[in-house]
Amino acid sequence: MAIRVQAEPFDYGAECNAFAQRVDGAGAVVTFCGIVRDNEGRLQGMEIEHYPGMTERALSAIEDEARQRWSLADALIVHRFGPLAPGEMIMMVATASRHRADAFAAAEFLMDYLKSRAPFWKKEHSADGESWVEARDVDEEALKRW
Amino acid sequence: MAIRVQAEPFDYGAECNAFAQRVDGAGAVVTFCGIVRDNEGRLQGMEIEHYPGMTERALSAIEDEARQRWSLADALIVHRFGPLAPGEMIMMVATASRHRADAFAAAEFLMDYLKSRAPFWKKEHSADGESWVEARDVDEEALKRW
Amino acid sequence: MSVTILYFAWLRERIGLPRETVETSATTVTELVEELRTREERYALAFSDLKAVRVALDQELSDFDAPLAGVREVAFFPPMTGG
Amino acid sequence: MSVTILYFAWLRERIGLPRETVETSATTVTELVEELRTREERYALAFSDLKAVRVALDQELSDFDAPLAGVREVAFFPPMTGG
Repeated sequence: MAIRVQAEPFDYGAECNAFAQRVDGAGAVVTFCGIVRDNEGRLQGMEIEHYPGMTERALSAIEDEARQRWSLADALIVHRFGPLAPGEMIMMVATASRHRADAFAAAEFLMDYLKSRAPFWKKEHSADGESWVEARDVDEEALKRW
Repeated sequence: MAIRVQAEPFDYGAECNAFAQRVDGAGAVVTFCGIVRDNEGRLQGMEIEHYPGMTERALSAIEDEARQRWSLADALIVHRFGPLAPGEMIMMVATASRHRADAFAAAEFLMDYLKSRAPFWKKEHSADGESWVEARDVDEEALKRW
Repeated sequence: MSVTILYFAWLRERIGLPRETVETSATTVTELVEELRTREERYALAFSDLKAVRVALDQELSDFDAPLAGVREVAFFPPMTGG
Repeated sequence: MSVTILYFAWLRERIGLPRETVETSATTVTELVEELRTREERYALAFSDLKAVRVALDQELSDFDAPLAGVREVAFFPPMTGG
């Protein structure tokens, strides 16, 4: 189990391979990766603010909850903060289990909670100026199924 | 959209990165990777048999169905056949969408159908001898939710 | 009519060959299976429990009561275990 | 009592600082917000719509009616947008 909150870019593929290699008894690996969308070229960049200390606590709590709900061999959360360019990877999660249903459910659960319960805020920079990304009702709704 | 059925190993991480890079307008990427479990060291290896021709047709049909059901920017299926050693990667799927819910649902759908509707058969080699892996009821059940 | 029959996994092993071409007057898959069963013990054994056998006609999953008219390739195999 | 208050995202921008330490006799988050609102226009503006504000007490998400007794760090921020 690992949680990393960092300003530096990460190598999604290298993380996927390293994760899959250390859980090879698990059989099923699911990963998610979030990428900065360029919105048809209008987005110039993004800045992610976070709450150091609380971020790590919140992500640990979310991961603990996932481990209680599903049989997981391992889980990984990597989330960047600071400035990001279009096309850059914002974050990733990975889950491993003997059964694919557990790996899928846990990854989706981690994403749903991370999206609305971990203290990150996104600001977009475009030709029209700056704006804070607003939370979407659909993301809050997504929590209700768990 | 791509489907590859091959005897050669593939590099899961490299596939993840290449896939994520070519869909960077999509925002959300989900991947699944299936790994040969060693069953606490008892499994010596595995052999995957398939039905050349029908395999590609079945996988294409499954992928087409996923594209009709969800808004996908891209999808990838790679599946190996022939001999595999414990710890080796058997197959992977990847999906990309603007929304993570679509990417997750489509990846799980592809896995569920691929598991029970694509003509692959696994034979395990262990110290006790050889045996064909039996289809599990839970995998057939999984199709009913779609 | 002449039909190519393919066998996979343990069906292939029990029957002892991966493919063969047969002349048949069967009009459905079920009739074809009945013909095969009467040929030799190994066929009877392979087809002893049809709940454990799936069939594809010209590379599309099908049913045992499907008509054989126009079909060129029939494949028999156990439930699939991909992924 | 003395409390450290942190502001994030547009709350930080509207109030104009990321953190400050205040002396307060507020017993709940709601009372603390009332105190802040009366200090200056920029606080009144930042806290004008509490439906758009979330609060964490000592780095745990909390509610506006939660007691402040023993709390050392209060953080205000908009709904989170991670992932």
